[in-house]
Formats: sequence, C-alpha cells, structure tokens
Amino acid sequence: MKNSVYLKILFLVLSGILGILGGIEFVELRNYKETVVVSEDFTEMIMLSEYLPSLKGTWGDTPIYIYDSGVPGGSMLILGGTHPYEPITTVAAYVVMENIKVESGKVYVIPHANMSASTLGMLGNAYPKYFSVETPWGSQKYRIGDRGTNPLDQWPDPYTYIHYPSGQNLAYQDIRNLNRTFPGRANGTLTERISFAIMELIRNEDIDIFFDYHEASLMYPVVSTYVAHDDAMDIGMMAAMMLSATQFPMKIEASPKNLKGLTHREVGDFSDALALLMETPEPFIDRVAGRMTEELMVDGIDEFVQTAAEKGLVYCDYDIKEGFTDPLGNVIIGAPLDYRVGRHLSGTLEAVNWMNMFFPEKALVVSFPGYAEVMENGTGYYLHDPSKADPSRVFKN
Amino acid sequence: MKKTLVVLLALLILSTTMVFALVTGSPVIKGQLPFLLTNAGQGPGGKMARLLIWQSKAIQETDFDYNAEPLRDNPNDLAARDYKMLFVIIGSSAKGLGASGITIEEEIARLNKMIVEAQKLDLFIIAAHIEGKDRRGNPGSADEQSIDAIAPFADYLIVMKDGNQDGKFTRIAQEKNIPLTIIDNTIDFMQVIKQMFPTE
Amino acid sequence: MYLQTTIIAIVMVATFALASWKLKSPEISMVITAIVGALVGGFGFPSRLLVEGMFTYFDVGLIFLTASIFINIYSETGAMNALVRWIVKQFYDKKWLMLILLGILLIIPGALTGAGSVSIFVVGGLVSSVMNYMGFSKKRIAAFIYLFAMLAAVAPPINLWAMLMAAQANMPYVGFGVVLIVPIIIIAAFTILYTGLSKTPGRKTKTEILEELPQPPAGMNWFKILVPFGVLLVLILLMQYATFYIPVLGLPLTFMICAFISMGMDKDRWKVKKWYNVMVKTVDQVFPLLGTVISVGVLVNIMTATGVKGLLAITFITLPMAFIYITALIFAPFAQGSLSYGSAIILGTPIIFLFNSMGLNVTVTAAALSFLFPLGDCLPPSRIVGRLTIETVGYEGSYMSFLKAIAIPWLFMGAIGLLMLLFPNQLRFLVVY
Amino acid sequence: MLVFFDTIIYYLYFIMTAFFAFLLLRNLFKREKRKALVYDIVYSYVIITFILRVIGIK
Repeated sequence: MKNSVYLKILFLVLSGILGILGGIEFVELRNYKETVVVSEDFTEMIMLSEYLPSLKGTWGDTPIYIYDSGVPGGSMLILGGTHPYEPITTVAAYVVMENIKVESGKVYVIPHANMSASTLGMLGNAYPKYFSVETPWGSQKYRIGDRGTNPLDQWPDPYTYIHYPSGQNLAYQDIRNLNRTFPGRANGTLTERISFAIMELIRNEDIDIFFDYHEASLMYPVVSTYVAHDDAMDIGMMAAMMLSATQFPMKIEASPKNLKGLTHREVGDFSDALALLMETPEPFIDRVAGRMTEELMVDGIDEFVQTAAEKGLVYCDYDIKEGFTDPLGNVIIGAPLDYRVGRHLSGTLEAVNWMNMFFPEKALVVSFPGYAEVMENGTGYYLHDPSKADPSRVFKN
Repeated sequence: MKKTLVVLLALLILSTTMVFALVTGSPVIKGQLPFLLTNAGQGPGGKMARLLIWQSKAIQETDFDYNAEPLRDNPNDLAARDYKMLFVIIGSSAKGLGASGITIEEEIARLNKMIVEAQKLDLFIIAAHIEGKDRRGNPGSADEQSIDAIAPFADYLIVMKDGNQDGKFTRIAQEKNIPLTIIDNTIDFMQVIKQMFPTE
Repeated sequence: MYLQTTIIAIVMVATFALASWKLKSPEISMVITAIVGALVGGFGFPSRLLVEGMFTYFDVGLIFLTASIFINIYSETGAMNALVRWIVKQFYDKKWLMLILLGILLIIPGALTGAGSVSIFVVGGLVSSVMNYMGFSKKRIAAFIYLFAMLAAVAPPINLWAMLMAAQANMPYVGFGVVLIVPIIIIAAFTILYTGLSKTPGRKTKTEILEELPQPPAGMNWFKILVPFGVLLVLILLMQYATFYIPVLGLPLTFMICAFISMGMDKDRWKVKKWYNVMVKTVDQVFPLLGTVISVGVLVNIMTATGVKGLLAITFITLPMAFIYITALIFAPFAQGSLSYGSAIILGTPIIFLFNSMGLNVTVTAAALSFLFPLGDCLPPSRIVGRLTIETVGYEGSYMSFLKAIAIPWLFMGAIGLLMLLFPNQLRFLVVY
Repeated sequence: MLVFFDTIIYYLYFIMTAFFAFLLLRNLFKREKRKALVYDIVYSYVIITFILRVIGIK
C-alpha cells in the first residue's frame, strides 16, 4: 500500500494549522503584559540586570520597583512570582506596589522574580493562560505561568541537577526552579544567574528583611505558613501567633538546614537579611484537584480537594460547603483570591512590625492594605485604573 | 497605618494584667524558679514558648534555661542547675522529611528517658500543647507519639483549645487526675506565664 | 464533579480501547482519546492544550533519538560485533558469570541517567545478541533485559521517581543508597537464576557461533571499541562530579558527541552519505517511541484539564490503608503506564505525606514506591520500555505473550516493592546517610 | 566563559532539533517501516512539534 503524497501533505498541513492555532496562543501568552499603577511613594524602576549585566536582554531580566522614603530606616525586598504557577503572589505584590506608603526606610518589590517562567503554561498541567481580578473599573487580567524557567530561555536540562555550592543532588527539572537555585552563580545557568542577581541586590542594598511569596497545595504540610530562616525565627513566631489570634490561621516552620537552594535557607545564610517565605493555600495546584479552570484559580473551590480535606489529608482549614470562620468573623469558603492576597499582605505587615519591635534601629514604617481591608473591599478595590492614572506611574510587566 | 494601629491595640489588650476568658479550665498553678524549658517532638513550640516568656516580662531571662534536646549528649542536663520544674512544649515539625527531619523513634526514646530522670529528680513536670490542631495528627504520627510520651506523666497540663477538640487531653487529665488549663490562642500562653509568676 | 469526571473518564477509556483496536496504533489512539475527552469535558477543540501536551516529553524523545543514533553508528563501525565476539569467546563456558556481567552492564547507563530506556538503547542490543548466541529463548532474553532496565532506572545514584517525590515533599534526596541497592541485588539475583536455569536446547558450539559472527572490520581494535563508551562514561561522570566547571550538556548532546566520536573511529569517517543513512534508519526505528512520548503528553494534558487525573489521584489516596496495599500493585504501575514519571508526583507524593502522617519511614516508603512505578513501563497506554525491549530483542510474539514472558520476575519485583511498602519502619535500618 | 558555552550549547540544541525535524520530514514521505496511513498522521504532528521548538514558539 502506497499512501498518496497529497494525503501526506494534507496531514502535514492540518497538523500545521493545529500548530499555528496553538502557537498563536503561546506567542500571545509570552508577550502579554500585565499593567500596574504604582503608588505615589514610588521613586524608581530599575532592571535586575543592573546587578548582573549578563542578564541584560534575556528573559531572565525583570523590573525592580523602588520606594524610597528618603528617611533613614530599614529596607525590605518582596519577591512575587518566584513560582509563576502561584500567580496570587504577583497580584499581592501589585497590591503592595499600588498602595504602599513608606514613611521611613526603603522598599524593593520584584513582582515577577522569574519573568521567563511566567511566560508559558506548565507542561502536563493544562493551566488556563490567564485569570482576572474584578475591579470597580473593569477586570484586570494576569498570566498563569510555569514553575520553572521557560525551556526556550534555558535549554537543555542536565540529567541530574547539582546545586551550587552545596553539591546536593536534585531532580533535573529543578535546575530551572528559581526556589532551588539560590544563592546562584554569576556564570551559571539563566536561573542560577537570576538567583545570583537577587542575592547581589540583597547584599549591595543591605536589605534588612526579605519576603518570598508562595502558594502551596493544601496537601503540602507547609501550607498557610511562614518558613523562617534561623535569624528570622523570633519575628516569624511572634507574627504567626499574632496573626492566628487576630486575623487568620498562620503557622511557622523553621527552614530545614539540609534542604538547599531555597530562598529562606540561602538568603539567610548568604546575606544579613532576615529571610521569610510565606505559603498560602492554592487548591489549583493540588495533585488531586479536578477540572483546571480560571474559576478554580480565583475561587479555590474544588470537590476533590474537599474530599481530601474531609479525610484529614490537607494541612490547613478548607471547606467548600460551610466554610470556616477567621478570628475577624469572615467566613472563608474554599480558598478565594482575596483570602490569599490578604494573607500575603498582612503576613508582610505583621512581620515588619515585629522586626521594628525586635530591632528598633532597623525601623521600617510602611503601610498598605492588609487582610481585613482586602477581605472587606476585595482585591480589585485596591487596583487602580491605568487609563485614569498619571502615565508616568503606569508600568507593564 | 490602620493595620499598625490594630496590632498595637491587640498588643495593648494582651499586655494588660486583666484576665479575659482567654485562659479557662483549672486555675493556673503557682510556678517555681528556676525551670528548664524544652520541647517534645522537635517542633518550633519550645522556641515559641521561650519567646512568649521573654515577651511576658514576668520573669528574668536568667530564671530559666532553654534546652532543645536535654539528655541527648549530656546525661546531666536535668541537673545542670537546681531546677524545680521541667516545662515541656509538645509538638513535632512539618519541616522537611527524611534526612532533613528527625527520626521520631529516637526522639521518643529520649523523651522516655527524660521523664524517668525528671521523676527521679522530683521535678514538677508541666506539659504544654500550645500550637493547636496543627500539631495533632493521625494515631502513630510524631505529634501523637510525643503527646503520649509526655502528657500522662505531667503534674500540670496547658493546652490550646482547638488542639483538644477530640478531648484527648481532657481524658488524660481526668484519668491521671492532672489539673488542665485551656488557652484560646497560642499567644495567650503569655497570660498563663504571668499568672504563674505574678509580679507583686 | 465526581459524576461528570467519572463519565469523562469512562468515555476516554472506551475511546482508547476502540481506537487501539480499530487503528492498530497506540500513538494516534492516545491523541484521539485526548480530543474526545476534551470534547466531552466541554473544552471544545483545545488546540493550545493539545500542542502544549506534545511538548511534555519532548526532551525524553530527544534522548531516545540521540541515544539510538549513537548506538546505531557505533554498531555500524563494527565495534559492536567485535565486542559480542569477544564476550562469547571469553564467557561461553561461564554462563553465570556472563549473566552477572551482562546484568551489571545493563544497570550502569540507567543508574547514571535514571532512565531504563537509556540502558536498553545503549547496551540492550549488545546483551540481546550475546544471549541470543548463547541459546537463550527470546522470551527469557526479553524478560532479562526488561527486568534489568527497570532495576537500572531504580538504581542509585539517579532514581528519578525518588528524586521527584523527594523534591515535591521537600525532603533531601539522600539516604537512598543502601535501601535501593539491597532489594536490587535480591531482584537481580532472582532474575539471573530465572534466566540461567532455563533450558537452552538450541545452543550452538562456540566455534559455530564464532564462524557465524561477522569478522570485525580491518583495523578494529580495543581502542576503537572502547573509546566511544569511555567518552560517554567520562562525560556523565564529569557532569556529576565536575558540574560547576563545565556547561550543562544534557543527555542528547552527550550522545551526539559520542556518536561523532564513533564516526571518527571508522575508516569511512568522511562518507557522509553512509552516516546520513544510518540516521534516517534510526529515526525510522525509533519513531514509534518518539510518537508515543509525544502523544502520551497530549493525553496527560487533557486528563489533567478535564479533572480525570485528579479523580484517579483522589480515589487512590482516599482508599482505606488496606486497599492501598492491595491495589498498589495495580495503581502504581498503571499510573506509570499513563503518566510516565508524572506518576511519582501525582500518586507518590500524596502517599509520602499520608504515610508520614502515620509515623512511617518516608525514605523507605519512597524507595518502595520507586520499585512499583517502573513495573508499569510495560503497560498501556504508553508501554515505552516494554515496546523498546521487544524492538531491541526482536521478539516476535504478541504483546500479551511478552507480558507473560516477563510475568514471573515482574511479580517478584512487585512483591519486594510491596513488602517494603508494608514494613517501612522495620526496614528503617537500611536508610544510611 | 561558562555562560558563553551555555549559549553555544543552547543553539546547538536548536540545530539538532532542526536536523531531526528534517529527518522526520524525509521519513514521512519515504520510509521502510510502519507505512500505514495512520502513521502519516502521527508523523505530521510529531514534525510540527519539532518545528514549533525550532522557531522558538514553544
């Protein structure tokens, strides 16, 4: 049997059309820009490549937003989007950037710590490309990315990833996982260089307190938790206890000494900053979650995760039927976006408060909406309309 | 700014000597100094308690010692000073598994040894479970094994309310006739300490 | 959601069965199943999800391609025949020693790369032809190679399942050495006995075999035979132990480098046309596998989108403990068959957390699971290593008869894995840091 | 220096992929094994995968 050449060409063309249709969406996601309107206390935007020139012109380069009060005081660095498949971290960073007031000290925010990873979907996980936050002036669209750097920017993977400098063996794809490549190498892979540049920023600017925003699957024991480096343990413990008593349940874990490459371990070890990582519950990334939809990302309501919760397999409060009540009286059903954004905001504020109490010489006086406000008014209320804002304060990421 | 205010207000409330309904159950017993503070299960609870004791300002920093793992290396840990009480905070850690964690069997063996030693030295044993339901687990888990190793041998129990939802601590208290004080939140442990060591 | 997802799952299984039966191509059947699943699941025709799925195992496909190119070029130079000749000459009368050596030979590439398929690609052909000349039946050869390929994937230093589970559960990948090696030795011993004790009626005499084997080409010597493998070994060891001083090569490039070195060893090294033809043939030969890994990615992506994957995972981990033990030998291999290494992440990690919450040793548990997952590499829909074994050995019976041929050592390995899963705390002494 | 080598290797992978895409394309039209019609389809979408990578779309 000899198949007709025309038929072969036809199949090729049909596959090509499929490729083009898919390709258009890939290109669109890679080039979609999120809009953010920075607050009036904003002073300057620089690129990460200022701390490592070899990042210039690569997808590893990413904007750093600086809010300098001009008054001496502590300094803070916030990372959003270390894992872009936990996109609420970026939204929380945007809410900080849009509303922050700095009375003393200096604040740095990197909303997309791994820009490259935010430009593709996660292979095999069938995520939607975007999700939207409703605001009083319309809806604002954000990307849902991958866990690791885009292979189009860093290729190939080794057959096993060996962490620098500890020599610890890790699964091969973790070489593109920004939360496994710290403290990084100036001449390493793209992801290692991003880590190194962030470390350079922390060291050169004498960052006092460092936050890495994350989201976790509910079946992961370290969910709804601060993970604190030894030096930041006291701050984290007081903040966690305070938050649990007055706002929402928050746990605290010590950064394990033998687990290398993670920000809370390496930033603490390789700089003077007090390093904290925060995890919110994100049913969207649970292994057992059902249909992958935008609603799941925004509302965090999933029946399969509920089953897991009922069997005692999840490590935080979760109920999609009656919800649970936080100390402020809010009833939380599922794990909605506002809840997750609010947790990051108050988690940051509370820890900064305790840093100020423990180290008065590092006093950093900042304010932005917290959990109570976001739960009351919704996240969208704190996002500003770019079309009505001063163009010099509108940025694209 | 509003946020800061809320927090300051909450702190103010907590630092008044007035007692709310935050501490219930058996009246708080009178504390004796000096004591040894430690933890069972290697969770962050011990350090948390130490921090809360400092924050309560009820006693001097030198009035107690903190030792994460007494009797692991030094058999004289419990007699290092003329301790009157052994204050054990129960709770395991969810931090990394495998090589990054501890093996619970070794921990339990150490705890058993510690209880025997404390009873020999006639120390007043306080068992506190102050982190709530996050430090409770399935039967056989590190948390439950730690509780079983300590709580039944205590002279006094302090437990956070939602860590006792299944009534396990109430049962132990009744069976062994141990006074049991309940707190609403971890941070209320500070109140217990203040009542234990009232400043005249 | 349960009902809806269950319906989608049933429709997908039915579609796959029907398509495989009608079209006789598992690759296209997987893609059709994915498309039908997406339609039934209300995703329309999701071109992005389909295309995205094709990339899930793209790099695995590249490894298959390049590894085969290397070994086919190596064979083309005549080095492979020379090697087979030498082994037959040396070990014709020492059957047991030979089987042990062949086993070790099979384990090395997979142990270093974490992929059993690489073992088969690199040394499977060699082992197969030696055993062939030694008179073993095709069934025994297939069983021997398949079993050792699985053990190779499990063997330290690189056990991808354990590494993935460790990464997901935030536990360092250390302490796995002894707890993996001891069961591997037991299973390997069993497999060698199983193979060695079988009858070899058609066995020819040594001289007959040596006459049959083609003469090595003029100028073939030990240097030329060993250098390509030597370079491969050196590159892999460099990547492991000098990582910070060399760039990341990746396995595909490593194999291509070795392929070019093989070419350089041949006297016809400049006959481009010849090498081109070898590569064309290789692509033809490897294509079913390449097609499989590309297609299975599409299927997995749609299974995830529609929630079928979540349904499978939640069903398994909420089973009563006794059922987990009973069904582990079915669930774990089939998850591997449909999700490849994704099985470790989807089923393995929740089990790790579950067992941890009951105070069971997680290192032994992870090791145990890593013995159960590879069993599924011969199961549909993907059955990657199974088919690779058949191709390499030149096995001619039906796929079912191949499964029967490997059944006994397969079950033995499953039993060992299950025992480890049942008694993690009793086996804790095997975890040595 | 290492960054430079990484970059070269990065491009080598694209070249390698392009080469395989070409080989696959050739085999779509002229091959020895698996000549059935369905395999024409499988070849087609596998080729597209390689091409999308080569042109840096995915």
